Amino acid sequence: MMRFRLSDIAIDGAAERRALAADAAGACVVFEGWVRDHNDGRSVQRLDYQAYAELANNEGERIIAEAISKFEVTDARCIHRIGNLVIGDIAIWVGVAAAHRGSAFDACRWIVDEVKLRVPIWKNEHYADGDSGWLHPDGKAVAEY
Amino acid sequence: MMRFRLSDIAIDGAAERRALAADAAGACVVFEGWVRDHNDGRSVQRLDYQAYAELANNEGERIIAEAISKFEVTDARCIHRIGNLVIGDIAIWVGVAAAHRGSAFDACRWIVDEVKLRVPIWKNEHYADGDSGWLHPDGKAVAEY
Amino acid sequence: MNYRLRYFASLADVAGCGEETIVSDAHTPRALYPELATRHGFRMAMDRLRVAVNGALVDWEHALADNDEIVFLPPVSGG
Amino acid sequence: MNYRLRYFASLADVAGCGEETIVSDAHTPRALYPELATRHGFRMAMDRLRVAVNGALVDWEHALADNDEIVFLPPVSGG
Repeated sequence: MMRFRLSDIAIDGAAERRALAADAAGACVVFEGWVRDHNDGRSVQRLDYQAYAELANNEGERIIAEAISKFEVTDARCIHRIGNLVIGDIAIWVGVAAAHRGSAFDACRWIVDEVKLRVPIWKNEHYADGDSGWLHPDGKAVAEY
Repeated sequence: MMRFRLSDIAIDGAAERRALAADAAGACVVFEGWVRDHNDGRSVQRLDYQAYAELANNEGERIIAEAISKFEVTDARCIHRIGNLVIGDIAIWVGVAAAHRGSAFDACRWIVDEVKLRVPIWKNEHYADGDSGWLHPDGKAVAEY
Repeated sequence: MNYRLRYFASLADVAGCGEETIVSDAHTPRALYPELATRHGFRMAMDRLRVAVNGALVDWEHALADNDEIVFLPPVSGG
Repeated sequence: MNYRLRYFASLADVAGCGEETIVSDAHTPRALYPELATRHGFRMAMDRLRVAVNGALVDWEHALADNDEIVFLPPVSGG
């Protein structure tokens, strides 16, 4: 279906949004995750995303399909960046179209949550102090590997 | 502040989204209301929006300011179309940027709800059967004026 | 007193105009609306309306002044 | 049996490679991971990992076959 994909180039949100258009859709909700200049109190300069592509694509498509069957939506798409990103870049783009806004908001939020939880993609943050590290956010210390 | 405005030409979502960019923002949620081909079981061909502009602008700015003080967001904007629209046109665009996604989703949804409830803008739907009518949705019959 | 009235949506359709200036002895929106309803044949009940004077929402007992711009707002349907 | 291992994120950093082929008598991911942890010095506890074989998530008792591609997945941080 290719409603989920990984991209090693900048995400074109306008093009993705056009792909959701449908005459029966009255609401479109888009989430963009932007690389921000801080995390957990540390100053971030850039980051890298790495993915286990085969499983990420399968799991991503599964999440979109689940969202479409779970919520009253006409279509949904998700693109996740891999590679090197700088402050302000779009890391993840999730768009949902639906007849009504309630289900568009619910489905969009749900997809973002599930992608963050399930899809095998990892973030390596590079800090202003020169330090860097892969994030493995399960409540345990980052360095504990 | 001009974070709310009425537009009599097509809304440029990409430009509006760029205006929200900020290094401290990690999440951006956008809602677009699209003119859809049906409403309440009737086939819609086009519609007009009319606004009481002075009050709409004041009330719209007030809603955005309330959202910014009520939710943890870095910025928010809303543009509402007036004039003649056809199926697929963007009727309303609401964008919110925030450090974290939870408040971006909450604030975006809240702004859409409040604009629909409070801002003096009226929709005139033109149906496939040639009929048309201003919508005054307070649970009473549309024609009862 | 002279009042400038502006009409929107179905009220403009029924009035057949978007604005008019009238002379009235009514001193509040509550007293003024029935006069306009009679004049134009508005059938929309007052409890469905809000009222704005000079671009700001006011309550129905608001004291009107000469040359005020007054708008009776039917339920809105933006978004 | 021969297993193809792929490593991501901190496990790749610690292993010093993104993939390798190994020979092992382990028949399940549960038996295999401690061998790799010893070999590479992985300190990440097994209860923090998920495991995938040939591109699909499996449980820790999954029966491994010769030439399987096996990935131990540290907690993810996409989005």
